[in-house]
Order: sequence, then C-alpha cells, then structure tokens
Amino acid sequence: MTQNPYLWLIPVLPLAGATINGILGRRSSRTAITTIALVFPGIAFLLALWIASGFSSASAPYYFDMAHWIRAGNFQADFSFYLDQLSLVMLLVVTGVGFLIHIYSVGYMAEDDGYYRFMSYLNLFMFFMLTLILAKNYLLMFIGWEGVGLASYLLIGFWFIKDSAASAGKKAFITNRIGDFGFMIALFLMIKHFGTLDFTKVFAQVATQPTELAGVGLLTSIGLMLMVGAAGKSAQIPLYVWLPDAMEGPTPVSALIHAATMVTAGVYMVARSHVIFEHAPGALTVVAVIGTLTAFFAATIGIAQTDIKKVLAYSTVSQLGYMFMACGAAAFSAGIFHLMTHAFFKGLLFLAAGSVIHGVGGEQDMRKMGGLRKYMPVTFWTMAIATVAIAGIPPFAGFWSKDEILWKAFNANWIYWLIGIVTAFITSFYMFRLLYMTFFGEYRGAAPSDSHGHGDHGDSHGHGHGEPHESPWVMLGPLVVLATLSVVGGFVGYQNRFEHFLDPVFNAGVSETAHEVAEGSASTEHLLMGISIAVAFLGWGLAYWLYYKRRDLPEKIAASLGGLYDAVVHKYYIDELYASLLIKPLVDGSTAILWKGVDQGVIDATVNGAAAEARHVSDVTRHMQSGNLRSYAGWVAAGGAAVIAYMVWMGVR
Amino acid sequence: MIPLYYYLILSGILFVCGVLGFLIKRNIITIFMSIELMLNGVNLSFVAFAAHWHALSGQIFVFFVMVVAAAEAAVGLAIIIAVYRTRETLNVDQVNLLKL
Amino acid sequence: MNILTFAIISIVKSVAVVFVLLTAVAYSVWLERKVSARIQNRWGPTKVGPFGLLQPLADGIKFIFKEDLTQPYVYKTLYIASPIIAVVFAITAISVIPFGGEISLGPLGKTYLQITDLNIGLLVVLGITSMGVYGIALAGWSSNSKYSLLGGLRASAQMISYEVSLGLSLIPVMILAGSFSLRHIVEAQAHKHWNLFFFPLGTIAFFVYLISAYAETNRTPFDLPEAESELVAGYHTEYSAMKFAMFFMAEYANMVTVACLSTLLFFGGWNGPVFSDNAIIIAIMPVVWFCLKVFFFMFLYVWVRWTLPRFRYDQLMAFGWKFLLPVAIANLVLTALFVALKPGVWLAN
Amino acid sequence: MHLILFLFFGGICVAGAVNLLLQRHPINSALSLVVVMASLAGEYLLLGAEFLSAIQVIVYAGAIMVLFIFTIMLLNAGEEERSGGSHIALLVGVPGVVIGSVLVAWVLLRHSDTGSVSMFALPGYPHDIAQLLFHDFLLPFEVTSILILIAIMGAVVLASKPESIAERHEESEKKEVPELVGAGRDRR
Repeated sequence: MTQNPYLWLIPVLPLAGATINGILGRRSSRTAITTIALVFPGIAFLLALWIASGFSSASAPYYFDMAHWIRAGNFQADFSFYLDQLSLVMLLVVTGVGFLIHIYSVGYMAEDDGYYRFMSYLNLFMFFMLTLILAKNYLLMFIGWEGVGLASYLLIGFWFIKDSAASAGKKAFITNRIGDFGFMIALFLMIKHFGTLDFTKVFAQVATQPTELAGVGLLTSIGLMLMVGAAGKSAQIPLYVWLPDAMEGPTPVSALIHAATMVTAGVYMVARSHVIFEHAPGALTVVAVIGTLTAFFAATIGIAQTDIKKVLAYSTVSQLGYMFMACGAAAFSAGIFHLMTHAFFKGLLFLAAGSVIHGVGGEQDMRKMGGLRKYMPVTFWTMAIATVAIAGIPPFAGFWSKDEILWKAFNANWIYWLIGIVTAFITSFYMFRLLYMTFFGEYRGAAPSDSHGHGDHGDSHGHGHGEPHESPWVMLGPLVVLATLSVVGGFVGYQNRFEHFLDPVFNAGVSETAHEVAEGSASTEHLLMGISIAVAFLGWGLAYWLYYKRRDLPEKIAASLGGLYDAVVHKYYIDELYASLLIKPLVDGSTAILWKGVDQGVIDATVNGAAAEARHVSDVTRHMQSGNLRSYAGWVAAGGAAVIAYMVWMGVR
Repeated sequence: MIPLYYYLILSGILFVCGVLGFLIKRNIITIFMSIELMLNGVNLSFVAFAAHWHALSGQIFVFFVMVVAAAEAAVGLAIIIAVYRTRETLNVDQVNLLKL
Repeated sequence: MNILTFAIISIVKSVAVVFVLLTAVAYSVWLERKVSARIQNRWGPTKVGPFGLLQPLADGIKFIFKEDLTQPYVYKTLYIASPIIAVVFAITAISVIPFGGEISLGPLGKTYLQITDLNIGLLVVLGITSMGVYGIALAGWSSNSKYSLLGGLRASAQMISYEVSLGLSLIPVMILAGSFSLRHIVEAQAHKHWNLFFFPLGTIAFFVYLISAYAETNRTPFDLPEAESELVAGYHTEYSAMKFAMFFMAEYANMVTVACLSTLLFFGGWNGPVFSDNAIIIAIMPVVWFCLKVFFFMFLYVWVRWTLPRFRYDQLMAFGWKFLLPVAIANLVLTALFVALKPGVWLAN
Repeated sequence: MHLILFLFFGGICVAGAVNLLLQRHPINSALSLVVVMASLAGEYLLLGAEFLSAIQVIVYAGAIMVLFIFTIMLLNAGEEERSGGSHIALLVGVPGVVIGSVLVAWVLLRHSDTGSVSMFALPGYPHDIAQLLFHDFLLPFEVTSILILIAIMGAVVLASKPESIAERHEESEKKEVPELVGAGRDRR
C-alpha cells in the first residue's frame, strides 16, 4: 500500500464548502454562494481525476492516516482513508456526477429562498459520501453511511413547509434506521469476533475461515446483517418504501442522492465486503433473491405510475435490484459496472425530468404533459438517449452493463435470468411509456395562467409559465455531458476491460470459476444477448403502440384487468400493509401498554400521587407561610433556639 | 482586666433586644433598625474576641459588616420607600403579600 | 507629669479653648454684619461700643431675655433637645483641633496647644460633624411644621450627599501625610510645602473640600435648609430666643471648625515665619499665624455669602453627585497613583 | 477603671436597646439606636479599636442612622399601630428567644473563667488595619466595593418612581392631598 497525502483533501474540501456556505451563506450574495458551492467539489473532482490518472489496475491501493480516533484496548479505529480500484470507480462517479448535478442545481434552484442552505447541504452530502467511499474501516464508513442519511433527510425535507416533504424525510430516516440497525449488529459481530473493523484486517481474517456451505454461521450472520443495512440504504425489499416518497425533495437531490450515488452505497458496501459474502453462499443467495425480486416488483409498479418522478423512482429501485442480483451472483464487478452506467443514465433521466418539471412550471403528472418535444428539444433528445440506454438497446451504456448482469445471473441460476429478462422488457416498456406520454402527442397541461404549479413545486420564477419552455444552459450543459456518457459509458466494459480493472479487488476464487463458464459458452452468451435486445425493442414497440398509436387502449386494458391494475397503481398496497402489520400494532401496543399502562398507570400515577400527597402536606404546612414577616421571624427564632439547644446538648454530652 | 464573657453577655443582650424588636415591632423601619441592632451586637463580640485573641482580623470583620450594613440600609430603605408608595402603610402586618 | 497635673492642664485648656471659640463665634456674627454692610454700602452695627464691637454682647442679652415660645403642637422632647444637640456637637468638634506647636510650661513640663491629640483626630472631627446633622434634622421634624420639615429633609439629604465628597477630598491629604493625626499632617506640611500649593492634586482637593464644607455648614450658596425666600426660615422657623441663638452659635461654631480644618489641612496650620528669637514670641507667633489664617477663612465665608446667589435644590444635588464626587474620586485615585509610583517623595518621614 | 467605663457604656447601650423596644414612635427608636451605636463606639475604644470606633460613629451614627431618620421624615411615619397580625411571633418566637438566650447565657456563665481582656488590649491603629485590609483581605475588600456599587444602583432603581406607580400616585393625590408635616398629624 502506498501513502497518498492528498487523499484526505477530497472529502474535506466539500465539507469546507458546506461549512462556509452554511455559516455565512445567509448574508452572502448568490454569486459568492455559487462560487464556493461549485469550486470546492470541483477541486475535489479534479483531484480525483489527477489521482485516477496515476492509477491503473496494477496499482497498489493508496491510504492515508489522517488522525487517531478510537483507541480502546486492542480495538482501534482511526480517521484513515483508503483508495483501491473499487473506491476509485465510485470516487469518479460521485465527484463527477455530483459536480455536474451541482452545476445543474445552480440553475434549478436559482429562484429558491433557501439557495445557500441547499448548496450547503449538497456539499455536506458530498463530504459524507466521499467519506463513505474512502473509508479504510467499517466504522468510518458507518460515519459516512449515517452522514449521507442525514444529508438525505435534510434534502428530502428541504421544503419542510410542505407537510408531505417533512414526513417523507422522516419516513426515509426511520426506514434507514432499521437498515442501520442491521449494519451496526454486523459491526458488533465483527468487533466481537475479529477485534477490528479495518477492511484489510477483517478480510484477512475472513479469508482464513472455511466457506460456510451449510447452515447459518458467523459469516452468514454478518453477511445477512450487512444485507439488511444495504437493503435499507439501497431501497430493496422490504425496505424500499422510502425511496419513492423521497421524490418530495428537489429534483437535483433525487438525481444525485436517490438515483446516482447514495442509494448505490448499499451495492458498494456489499461489493466491498465481497470476501465475507464469498465465504457465506447462503447470504449471497439471499442477496440475489432479494435483488431479483426487487427488480421485478418495482418494475411492475413503475408501469402504472403517472408521476414522472415516481416512475423514475421505481425504476431506480428496480435497477438497484439488478445490481444486487449481480452481487448475489458473485459478479461484483458487473454490479459496480451497472452502478456506474446507471449513475450516468438515471442521473440524466432525473435531471431531464427536472428540466421538464421546470419547463412546465412545477407539474409532475405525466397526464398533464405531452408534446413537449417541440418546446424543449435538448431535453427531449438527452432524455431519449437516457431512455434508450436504460432500456438496454445497444450500443448505449445500459445495454453493456445489463447484459453483463443477465449473463452472470444466467450462469448462477437460470431463474434469475428469466425474471431479469422479463424485468428488462417491463423496464423498456414503462420508460418508453414515459417518453411518449411526456414528449409526444398534444400538450395536455393547464391553460396559460400565472397561478398554476409554482406553489406545489416550491420554487417561484419571476415570470408566469405561459407555455412550456426550454431550460437555461446551466441546466442543459450537465444534461448534454451525461447524455454523452450514457452513450459511450458502456464501452469501458467492452471485452471485460472494466472487470479486469477491478480484478485486484475481486480476484477471489468464485469469480474465476465464473470466468471459465463465461469463456466456455460464448454462443449461449450471444443468444442471450440477442434475446435481451429483442425484449428491449419489444417493450419499445408495445409502448409505441399503446401510448402513441392507440391512446384509448391503455384505459380499456386497465379496466379489463380490474383488481390487478388497482393493486399496481396502489403499489401493491405495500404501504398500507406496513401500516396495518407493523405501524398499527406498534401504535396500538404503545397506546395500550406503554401509554395507558406504563406511563399513565405507573409513572403518571406515581408522580401525580406524589404531587397530590405533597399538596396535602403543603395544605397543612402552608399556614406557616402567612406572608407576615414577624411570624417568619418567630419561626426563625424558634429554629435558632433549637439549633442552640442541640449544640449545647452535644457540647454537654 | 475584665472577663471576656462580660462583653459577650452585653453582645448577647443587644442581639436578643434586636430579635425581640423584630418579633414585637410592627413598623418596618423599626424592624429594620432591630436588624442593625443585632449586627451591632455581633460586632461587639467580634471586637472583644479580636482583643482576646490578639488578632486584628476580628476588627476587619467588623469593618466588612459595617460596609455590608451600609449597603443593606441603602437597599432596604429604598425598598421601604417603594413599599410605602404602593401600600401607603409601614405596618408589616398589612404588608403580607411580600411584593410591591 | 502626674494625673492631677494632667487633669488640671486639660481642664484649663478646655475652658480656654471653649471660651475663645464662643468669643470667636460671637465676633464672627459681628464680622458678618459688618462685612455684609460694607459690601452693600452700609455701615452695619455702630451704636453699641466703638465700631459696634459690643453688639454681640447686646445680642446675647436680647436673646436671653426674649420670650421662649414653645408651640403646643411641637414634639416637645426633641424640640428642646435638638438645638442642644446641634450646639454640643459643634463645640465638641474643636477638641481635637491643634492651634499651635508644643510649648513649655516651665516646671509643669511641656504640653501641646490642643485639648487632646489623637491618632485618628481627623476621623473624630468628621464623626462629630456628621453627628451635627441630627440637630438640624430633628429640629425640622419636631417642629411639626411643613417649612421646618422641608428644611430638615433638605439639610439631612444635603449633608449626607456632601459628606461623601468632603471625606474623599480629605483622603489625599491623609495619604500625603500618611496619618490621621492633625498634628502630623501639619508637621508634614512644615517639612515640604502647604498642601494647597501641591499642584494640582492638593489644589483640587482643597477646592473640593471648600465647596463641600460650605454645603456641610449650610452656608450660602448652599443654604437651602433655611432658604428664607421659600421656607420662611427653614428648620428653625418655629424657634425663638435662646434656642434660636443656639442654632446660630452652632452654625458659626461649625464655620470656625471648618476654617480651622482648612487651615490645618491645606494652609500649613500654624506654620509661618517667626521674626524673632524671643522665646515668648516664638511660642506665640504660631498661634498668631493660625488665628490669621482662620480669620481669612471666616472672611471668605462672609465674602462668598454676600456675593453668590443660592443654588436651586436640584442643581445642588446634581452638582454634588455628578460633578464634585467624580472629581474627588479622580483626584483621590491620581494622588494614590502618585504616592504609589514615587515612594518617599511626599510621604512624611 | 476599665470595669467602670465598661459598665457605664454598657449601661447606656442596654438602656438604648431597651428603649428602642419600648418606644412606639420610630424616630425615638432611631435615636435610641444612635445612642446604642455611640456607646458601642465607646466600648470599641475601650478595647483599643480606635479606628473602628471612629468608623462606627461616622458610618453607623453619621450615615446609616441619618438615612433612617431621613426615611422616617420622608414617609412621615407616625406612631406604631397595635395590630395583631401574628400570634406565632409571640407564641413561638418569644419563647424561642428566651430559651435560646437562657441557653447561651448558661454556657457563657459555665465557661466564665476562660479569658479576660484588658483595656486597649489590641490597639487597632489605622496603619495596621490598612495593612490587613489592603494585603490579606484585598479580594474581600474589592468584592465589597462592588457590592456597594450594586447596592447604590439597586437603591436608585428601587426608590425612583416607576411610570405606572407615578400615574397612580397622581390620581390619588388629586383625591386627597396628604399634608406633609413632621411629628405626626395626630398630635395637633
């Protein structure tokens, strides 16, 4: 390992920006806030690029010990940073996409009163995310993990005046708590059994243990607990419910945190802990099953959503499911590859959606859009590229990574592949549905007036939205850059170059066997590739037919499906299920036992009883407090006499 | 040469007179004067003990007591004036709300 | 010197001093009438004796023979007691005032020209004069008349207020001399020069003292307690005959005391050039110098009274608290700094 | 000599203190207290505390008591009323005082041979007092000066008329103008 003294600067720079803007922002000018908010992450990005330029797949990891933190007995956890190939990919994605979204935010949030606050939160998020990525031990990673949760909470509830935003923030935070609880238990188990949280030391100890082929041992437990944490952060079944609600936040936040970076932290964490998972095949299976189910489940919900951001949110959940599917198939590099491309096109989708929302004055319901192609061409074309990319049509980025995952999944178990390919079809369908509903046909928005839309969205422009209009170039610039990346980003995976780059991290035995299989059946691979391309075009065609040619058909189909359609529209009643299964018993139990029983019956009764008794005693003694000074003096004199008598008695005795 | 306890008895008599004054007097000002009388009684025992132990600190204590008494008199009399202004009486038995 | 001799000498000194003081008081009144008349271009008393010199005697006889009215509504005990209180404290204050150096009494030994010398002489003078306020305050209260009461209130408020400045103006002198003893203070000035000429600290102290002293003795321009244009005659409105005369005596005795203090503290006491080697002259000259200086201050009193108008009451209080007190404190601090920074220069011995 | 002077001043002292209790007019009580303080100054002088004696006269008799008398005159305090506001003061307080003083007296008489003091036993010269005050007790001295400053400000604030009270006072003055005279109106 090599020491790199510049490593600590990457996370600390955004922190500096957040601090400066957070403290001084209220009185600074917009220009100053913008400069600070952009320059610090910008420098961090350049620094990351500079480090990356000297880093190849053969390089030894960098590390930097910044400061001592916890040293208790043999246990040791320091503020140390660590950079290997895996971290580098994440680092580039986070700083690069993050920086682009910062630029985008300057345009998107320009009119908001909380501009400085927003920029400060974004920078704060960057700090925690980079800490998470660059951490050298699980504890520092946990700091970043919790920190991004905090930033996410702050940004979801950014328009905290709105009740739904505030409660969405709380929902995200509380749901994440469940996941964090699992993560913490995993950390405790590690401390208990390995005595350390340092990645290299933990993995070194894990490597010496036998693979737990049957039953639930220590490593399986740790792996499952880590997966609980990852499911919370990365919105997997059963903890995905917070992510769609998190769309209450400003759109750049949805793009940065809830699509491109933070939600992928779970994937990163699982990939980082691959050694543990490789020694616990049971946990790995759980990861794969959860990922597959989530991918399919979320995709089906996505079909019926009408809110443009909700569609994208369920799409995100679904894509994250793909990544877990890959991890579960022990194809960690495929998962990370998809993570990266997904960051490009999903970030782009959200930013384009933001641009659309911006252009139509805060409207998010796709039924009230349509025909926007001629009003905002740049947005349309970039979004079209992203849609094609996510649908998995070559040669766009999504095709390469998704195909890689599907191929690896097929090698693990063909059921994964089957569900995955169906999901790919659904994905293609609902993404093109979104595209057609938004950009084609006639504009179905409200008549031009000054009073619509703005209040709901929270930002208010100086002029009314007479008709949809294109966004400013400060917003379109990042769109174009991301569109370019969505087109060409997939080629880094051409001929498994990406996988080889990550080999130093993931070169454990399992992936080697996967390599053999992959090389052994190239014809099968090409067949599967053809199927997935066909499925993608099939989805496109169906969307074209239903939402462009025969607009009357979807309603008829929905009516004929009846209950099933209702269930999909209502997201399979999962929120209601949770409410009745978990929240209601909890509330009822708390009410009956804790509130009525313990609090009122025991604590309040004690306190009230004490108070009542005190009142009785006081009622007797209060007559001493007549307010007459002379009677007070009388009591004092009597008391003095008593004291003197006591002292004399003690003296005599 | 006279015994120390002569002074202490005198001091005690003054103090008890002060306490009794506090107990039986109705006029706030007189009660306040009783307090001063108690302070003086204590001061006498301070000085007597200072002479007995040949320690000047006792006299310094008396000095401080006097200073505090002066401050107390200033504030106390101001309070009495304020009370009189609102209650228009100096009888403590009629000032039993203990506020202005 | 045995105890008997000491007692006899003390008694003789006391009687002599009190006699001189009372005479001085009587003739101060004459002086006042004479000078005021001159200032107003009149003659003043001329009928009784040469230059009216027997006028005080005639006045005294007149006061004694006047009807002594005691109004039925007064609070009798205090009404009678208060003039006595006033005059007793006024005369007692002279007891620690030295008016000359040490003289030889031949076979009887030596003695100071002073009734008694105390370590804390200055404090005693201050204490006794501060008690003087009771006479005036109680007179005003016990008369049971609104003019008297107002006069008494004014007197007590004014005297408490100016006593602070008075005391603070004396402390620099004590610091410079390093003693409370009046004799030591005078001797300290004999070695250096008079405190008045110790510019600016001593000079400022002197003027603060002078102004406060005028207020303490209720003299114009601070004679608010008896302001005749508002309060008829202030605290002694209800008094007549000898009781009134006692207040009069008390006021003039206080003036003499204050003049003596000014002389001792700021004008070098009895120090002055002695033009002869004759033992008797050497013994007498200091007393002469002392009397001359006191006379100067008495004259100054009269002069000021007939020159300056009376202050308004709020002006009086504002002047005392907002100007005189800060000046006195600043002067005290500066003097203390001076002494602390240059040790041995001004400290006696 | 010492005993005679002690008894003389002590007698005046006790007489003044008792008179304070017996007199019903506050101004008489105040004057009794002045007498007590003046004779206490004599007792201090007997014990050699000459500086304290002077200070006792200047501060207590000359300043504090003048303030009392000033307040009595200002508030036109009349004779004390015989109001029965508190039985506790008589039923509990007086026996308490009696018991306490009897106990203390018993203790004092039981240990009557412990010590004695001679006349001018400890001369408290200003110089020595100053040494103690400005060296050993400098901090208490400064703290006390701050206390005095606070007391001055407190007195000014308390005694100055607040707006509301001033207005109320004006109203009541319109109704009935109390005549400001000394020595109590009831004597007329």
